[in-house]
Amino acid sequence: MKTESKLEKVLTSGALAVTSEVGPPRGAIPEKVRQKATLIKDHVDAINVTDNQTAMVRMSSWAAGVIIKQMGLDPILQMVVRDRNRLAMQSDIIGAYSMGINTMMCLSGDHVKFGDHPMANGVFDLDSVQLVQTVKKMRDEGKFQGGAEIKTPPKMFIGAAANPFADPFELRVMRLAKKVKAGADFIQTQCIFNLDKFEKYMEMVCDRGLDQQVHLLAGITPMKSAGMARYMKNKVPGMDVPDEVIKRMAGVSKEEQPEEGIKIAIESIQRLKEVKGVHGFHIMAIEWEEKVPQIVEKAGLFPRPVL
Amino acid sequence: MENFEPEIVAFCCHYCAYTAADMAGSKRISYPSNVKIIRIPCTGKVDAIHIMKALEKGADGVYVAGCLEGDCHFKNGNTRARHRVEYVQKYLEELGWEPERVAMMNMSAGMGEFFARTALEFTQKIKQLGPNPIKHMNINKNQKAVS
Amino acid sequence: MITAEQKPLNEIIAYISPYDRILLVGCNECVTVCSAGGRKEVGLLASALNLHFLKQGRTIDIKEMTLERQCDPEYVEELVSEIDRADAILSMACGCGVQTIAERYKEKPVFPAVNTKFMGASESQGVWVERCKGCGDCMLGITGGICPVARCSKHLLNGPCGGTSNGMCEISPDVECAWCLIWERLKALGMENRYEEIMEAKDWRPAGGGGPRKIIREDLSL
Amino acid sequence: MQKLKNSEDNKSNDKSVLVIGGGVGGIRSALDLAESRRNVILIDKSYSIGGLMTQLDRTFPTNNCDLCTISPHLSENTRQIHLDLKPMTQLEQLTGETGNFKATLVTEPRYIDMDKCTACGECYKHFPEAVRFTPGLDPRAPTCMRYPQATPYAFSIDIEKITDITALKKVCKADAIISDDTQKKIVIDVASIVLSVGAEMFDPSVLDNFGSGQFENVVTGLEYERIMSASGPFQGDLVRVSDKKRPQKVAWIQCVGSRGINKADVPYCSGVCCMYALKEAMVTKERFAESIETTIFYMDMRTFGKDYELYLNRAKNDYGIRMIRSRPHSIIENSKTKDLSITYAVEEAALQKTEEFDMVVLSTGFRIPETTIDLANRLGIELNPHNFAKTDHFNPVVTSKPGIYVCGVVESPKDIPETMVQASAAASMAASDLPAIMDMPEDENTFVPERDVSGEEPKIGVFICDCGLDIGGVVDVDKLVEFAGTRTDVVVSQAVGYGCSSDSMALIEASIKTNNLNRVVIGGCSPRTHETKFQDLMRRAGLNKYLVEIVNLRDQNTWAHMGQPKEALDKAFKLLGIGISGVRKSRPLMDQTLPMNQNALVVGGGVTGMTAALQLAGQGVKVYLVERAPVLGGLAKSIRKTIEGDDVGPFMNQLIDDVTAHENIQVLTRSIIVDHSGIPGRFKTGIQSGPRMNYMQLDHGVTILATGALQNRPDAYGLGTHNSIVTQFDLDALIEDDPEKIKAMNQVVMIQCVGSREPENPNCSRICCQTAIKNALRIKAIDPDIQIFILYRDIRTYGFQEDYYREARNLDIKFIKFSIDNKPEVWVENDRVSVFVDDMILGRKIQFETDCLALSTGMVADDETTEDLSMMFHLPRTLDHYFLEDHVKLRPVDMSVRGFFIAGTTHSPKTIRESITQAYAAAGRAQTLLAKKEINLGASIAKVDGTKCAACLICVRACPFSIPYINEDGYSYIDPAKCQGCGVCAADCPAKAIQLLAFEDDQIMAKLDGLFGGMN
Repeated sequence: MKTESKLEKVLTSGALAVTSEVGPPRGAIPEKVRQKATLIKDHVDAINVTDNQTAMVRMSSWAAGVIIKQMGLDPILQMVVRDRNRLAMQSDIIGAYSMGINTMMCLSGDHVKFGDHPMANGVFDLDSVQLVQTVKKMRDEGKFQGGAEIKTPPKMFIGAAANPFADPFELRVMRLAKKVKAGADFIQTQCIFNLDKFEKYMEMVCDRGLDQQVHLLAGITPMKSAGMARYMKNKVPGMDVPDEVIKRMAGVSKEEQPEEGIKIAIESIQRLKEVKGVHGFHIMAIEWEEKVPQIVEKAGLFPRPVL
Repeated sequence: MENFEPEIVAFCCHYCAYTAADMAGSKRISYPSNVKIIRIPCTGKVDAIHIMKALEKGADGVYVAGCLEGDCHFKNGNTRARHRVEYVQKYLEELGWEPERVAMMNMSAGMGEFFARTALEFTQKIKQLGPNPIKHMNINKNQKAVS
Repeated sequence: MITAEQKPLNEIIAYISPYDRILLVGCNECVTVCSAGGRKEVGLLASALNLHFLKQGRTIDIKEMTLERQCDPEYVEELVSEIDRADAILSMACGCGVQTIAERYKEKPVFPAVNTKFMGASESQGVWVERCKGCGDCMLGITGGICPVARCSKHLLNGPCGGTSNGMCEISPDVECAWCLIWERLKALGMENRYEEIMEAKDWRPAGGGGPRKIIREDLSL
Repeated sequence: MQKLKNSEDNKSNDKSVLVIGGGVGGIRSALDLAESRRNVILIDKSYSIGGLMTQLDRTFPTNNCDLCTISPHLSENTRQIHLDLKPMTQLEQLTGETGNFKATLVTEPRYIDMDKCTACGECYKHFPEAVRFTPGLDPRAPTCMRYPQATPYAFSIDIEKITDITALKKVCKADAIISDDTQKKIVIDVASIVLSVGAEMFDPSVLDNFGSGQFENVVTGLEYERIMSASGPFQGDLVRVSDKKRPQKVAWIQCVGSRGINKADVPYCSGVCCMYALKEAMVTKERFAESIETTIFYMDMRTFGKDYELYLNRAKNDYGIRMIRSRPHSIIENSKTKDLSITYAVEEAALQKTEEFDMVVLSTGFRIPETTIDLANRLGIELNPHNFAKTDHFNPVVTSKPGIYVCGVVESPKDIPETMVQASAAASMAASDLPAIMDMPEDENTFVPERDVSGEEPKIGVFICDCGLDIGGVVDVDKLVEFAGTRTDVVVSQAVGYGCSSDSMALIEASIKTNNLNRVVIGGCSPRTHETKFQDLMRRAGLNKYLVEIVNLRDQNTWAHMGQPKEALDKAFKLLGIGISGVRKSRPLMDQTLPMNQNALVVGGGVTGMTAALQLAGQGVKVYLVERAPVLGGLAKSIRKTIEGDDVGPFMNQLIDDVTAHENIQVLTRSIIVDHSGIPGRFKTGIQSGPRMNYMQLDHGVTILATGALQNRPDAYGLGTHNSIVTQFDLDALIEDDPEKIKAMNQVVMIQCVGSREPENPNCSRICCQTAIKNALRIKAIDPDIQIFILYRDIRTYGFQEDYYREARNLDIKFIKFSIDNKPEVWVENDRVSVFVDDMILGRKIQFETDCLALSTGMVADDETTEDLSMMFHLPRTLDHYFLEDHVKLRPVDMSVRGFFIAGTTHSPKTIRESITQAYAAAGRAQTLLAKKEINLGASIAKVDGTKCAACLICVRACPFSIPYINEDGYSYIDPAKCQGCGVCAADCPAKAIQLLAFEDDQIMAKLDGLFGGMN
């Protein structure tokens, strides 16, 4: 074991891990964090806490993570390279670890253009790969990125993201390999709707032996409506929603569409469980956290292992 | 304002608009005498500065008249002229001047009536807008220069 | 080339309003090439300012001059003969030119008439695009001649983020994804393996993170 | 005059060429000859030249009025020292023979002195009936000038309509009326004659079924043009004659009086009516309203010219013009509404339909009038059965009488581009009866040396015309003179009456000399018409011709503001202010000239290239004939017979022998062009030649491209899979070489438009209909019992080819129409070829088993060759890879780069006869350059100040002609020999480093100052 992370323990045990996420509130409302976490606490192994998601200012991810930690749960600290330079990020990592957070995700982050401060300067002092490297160096070598020694280094279980669907496809596995090489212990993928393409991706992942080096959690998002499906296809960069999925959603009445979306999510999990290299699932039920338990249960991922 | 007779400069290309003006004359079609034509080989020759300087020197309105789009004797001089006129219009707007004081027009050599009609319409528009706001200053300036 | 764009007229007018005699100075280098501050733009701006002030009932005296290069003191020296007749200088050069003038003529206020934009290349007539951030540590040799610092919206050094679609950047369907371009180029060059190497965290000191930069050629300096 | 080298032959340089007929064709011929420094007399029976084209509203395929493109051609006339224009003149008698004709010319009285008439229009105003004016519908509209740029720009009086000649004389302030004008007769020596009298349009009022001349809203195509024309009776507004309302539904009926067998019909096809109907329908929608319904009733849509098929597609697809394949038999008028109903048969279903229209246009074709038949008799030339000039089968501009050539519609029906080609060809042939151009002496320079005015302060003379009452009647010329006299630097200010009259010109010239003037302002009419005249005056007075400024006091002032004398006077002051202020900044400029290299390069050794080479060589021009193949001959070498029945082989062999033997022609076979540089008149082209590919560089002044086209062999209808499936080219050879094999056949099927008029090759290959009919007739001649079926989309036997089409139908050759959506199918089973096709009339599929399936595959451009050459020579191509000429209508063999000409099938598909015509035309056009020792390129060119140039490339990119480049010194260079003078670069230059000479910024500013600073 590299860390104290519960997620690491689950994954090492060989069980399929389940994670989900909580988006911190846009205000000093700690109850909101607790509420959301409570909805999913029994059905997941760890909870991602997003970092100024979609470039909108929110409660800082480490603070929200501490709230979750205080509930006795296991937060995953998301950290984007967009908002902080390497000094700020490293100090936040030490801070979070000091408050008991031991798992984190290293991300690029959406461009500021999309958020509520488009006039802000994106920092991007490091990129996500370099952040993975930095966290690993802090943990394994006990050194800051600049080379100085850390007194009691933070031991983070390191995650990174992968989008199997963004362009160019052929680069996607190579980019994953790069993140693994940089030191990623686990990967959460972008939402998967095009299962065929994802399976092809996983084949390539396995061909390179990456499944032996990293735990890959497949991203699952239940869709509420055909409109959402269309929106994701057309408006969200790097998203691949096949027309059949939209057709299937649109094929049922408006009232039945949420149920259909959940059904699709469950079927996807069931199919992907069998795919070599998939070590778990990351369920992103955006503003729909209450459905996570149902999905986890129906997909046969419940109860969660107790370690 | 009733007695206001604007001074209007029309940069006309040799091949079409200037010929159209001659046509209007040969057909004895009347148009406001306010319009004074300066002949150029192609409207593509008209620089934004020429238009600005005409206003600066006291023109109440300036227009550039070339061949019909697609018919330019020099391929695309008239489309370039249109872009420049639009540029000057934006500039004037920034200055708080009426962009309508400058315009681009297109006509073929045979369109004498059209020349006269556009000259009339443009003159009427300038009459509505009133005199070039710096005209009085220019007269002062000229007098100063003389004295 | 350094690119620039004329400032809004209102801003320029606000700067020079207090003065009666303006020396309007263009530059025959970059800003001429990008049609922001050459002889022609100097003429246009002078004309526009005249229109404005005359309308206000004011006559101001604008002297137009265009120097070969405003960022060289010797050329800036050419203003000497005119400087006494001016209350203020309005420069249409890039920031370098404005500062060279300010340094030489300390007693006269200098105002910029253009916004200096970026180091760019011309894509087609009238279109200029950013190509270099002047980061001081050129990595084009390993990125197939396409700069991720200048052309990736997130200056990512290790490949495209997840927002790429159809070769375009997430910020706009009109902006090409630098990493897609790099990858295509590397493939074409048979250098795919370049991509696999992790590019270490960039040292931003040469990019200006280490304070104002300077180049000294010992052999040339007097 | 230089002593002639060959005094024994009849070629004499003081002889002229007589061009009869001043339509566009005659003008082109005359101008080509005059530009080649040949003396020409152009006669026309009308009082102004221009012919039919000047009556048209717009012309296809550009759909522009193009009067501004033709008007320089017309006014060029008056400038040519070699050209004598005689309007209202006819040939009465011709004697002698080629080289030594004596022509008797009779000029009718005009009753107006052309030198004095200023076209003020006073005579027309007071005696509208007395002024001659002919164009259609309403002959009184609107200025009584046939067109705005009429040449000569003078009126003409119909004396019979005048009762009080003194009153008429009184209104003419120019004193131009010659009341006792009489017919004049002269006899002149001419070496050769070009006949270009055109034809008349058929008058359909003799037909009883269409109501022409009876129903007001039935008009002919030409009348419709007049209605739409800006200089027509309704000032360019499309309205019905009956109620002056805009029609909402217009129909065209094609082939009215053509392609028929009834009493008033002619059998031939007029070739232009399909295109003009499409044009009129498109212009109707374009100019008046999208919503106007346009319908064309046609028999075959004959859009066979270059890119005309695209024009047809545009008409159908983009404009939504309705096409009905039917020949209506009658029109009935509703006597109340004057609406018209057309009854016609529907092809697909055997039924009749009746439909109402607001207006019906009868597309009538060309007819040779009796006067032309008389003229032909006087000339002694033979006519063909249709009364058109009979011409040589391999040279359509050569008549039955040596020394007499024809061009345009009098030879056969044709459109403007083809007329222009023939006109240049006829000029070229006519010139070959004169001494070779290389032997001609140089024209004398009649001007005194120019005085150097640099360093002088401006000394301006202002001369103001009163133009009779045209200027003087509206504004007080004395006040203008007084005003001008007060302006800075004006030393002379004076009224000159009619400034353009010879006595006034002499007065101005004298004033320049005595007062030592160095700038001149003329206050008069438009510089468009009179600038050259006053520029010549300047040169006579020893001043640079760019030091004169013409102030347009008449056309743009007193004419337009004649009702407001006060305003006109004020404007005249200001216009003079502009002119005087401007002329102070004008500079002496040099016209750009270049010495000509008088060699020619002809690329392509087929029938076209060889013909052009021989023609030029005959004029003493050294010709390099470059051919890629090891032997001369090209595509024509593989053709056996023409539709007229002539053997191509012997003709070609003779041509090859003549070319090979000619001392002025250097034949370079197995040669390819590898590089090219230089400027028009001084080209350098590198070739690699012979089996070793040796490099050599050729110096030449002009280039003729005659690289031909390729036989099309598309992968269609089983071509190449069975030896009974052949192309028409193959069949042509088979008929000649193996008639026995033909005899053994029972049934032959031909399919038209194979690989043409298809999406991948959208144009019509033009030659295939006549080729198919040619081959079918030859098969019938071998064995009349062989059944022949021709499957077609439209039969396009234009002109007299229609005779062969009719003959084919009479011989029971079956023509079956198919549509592009339902093409025939070909099956090969048990070595037998079968063709299936839907018969539209029978409404069912029919099957033929055939012994020979001949595919009319036509031609495709030689993409590879034209691409290479277009890159090397910087020449444009069409979308289907033929070369694209400079102006599809008016300059059909000139390329956009001066000094380049095209001819033959590299221009577009055409027959051997047509290729030969174009070859002569290209040779003729080339001579207009080669005849000059130098080329004048004008003075208004862009000039770069290198010290200001920032090498930004903006001019390089902005120039519409790609002339500027950054030179070795690092600044922009604009080649004065190539600059076209538009000034786009000068306006765009961000460093203000470019000035357009004659229109410099300081001059434009000075003009503005003259207008605004001027009144203090």
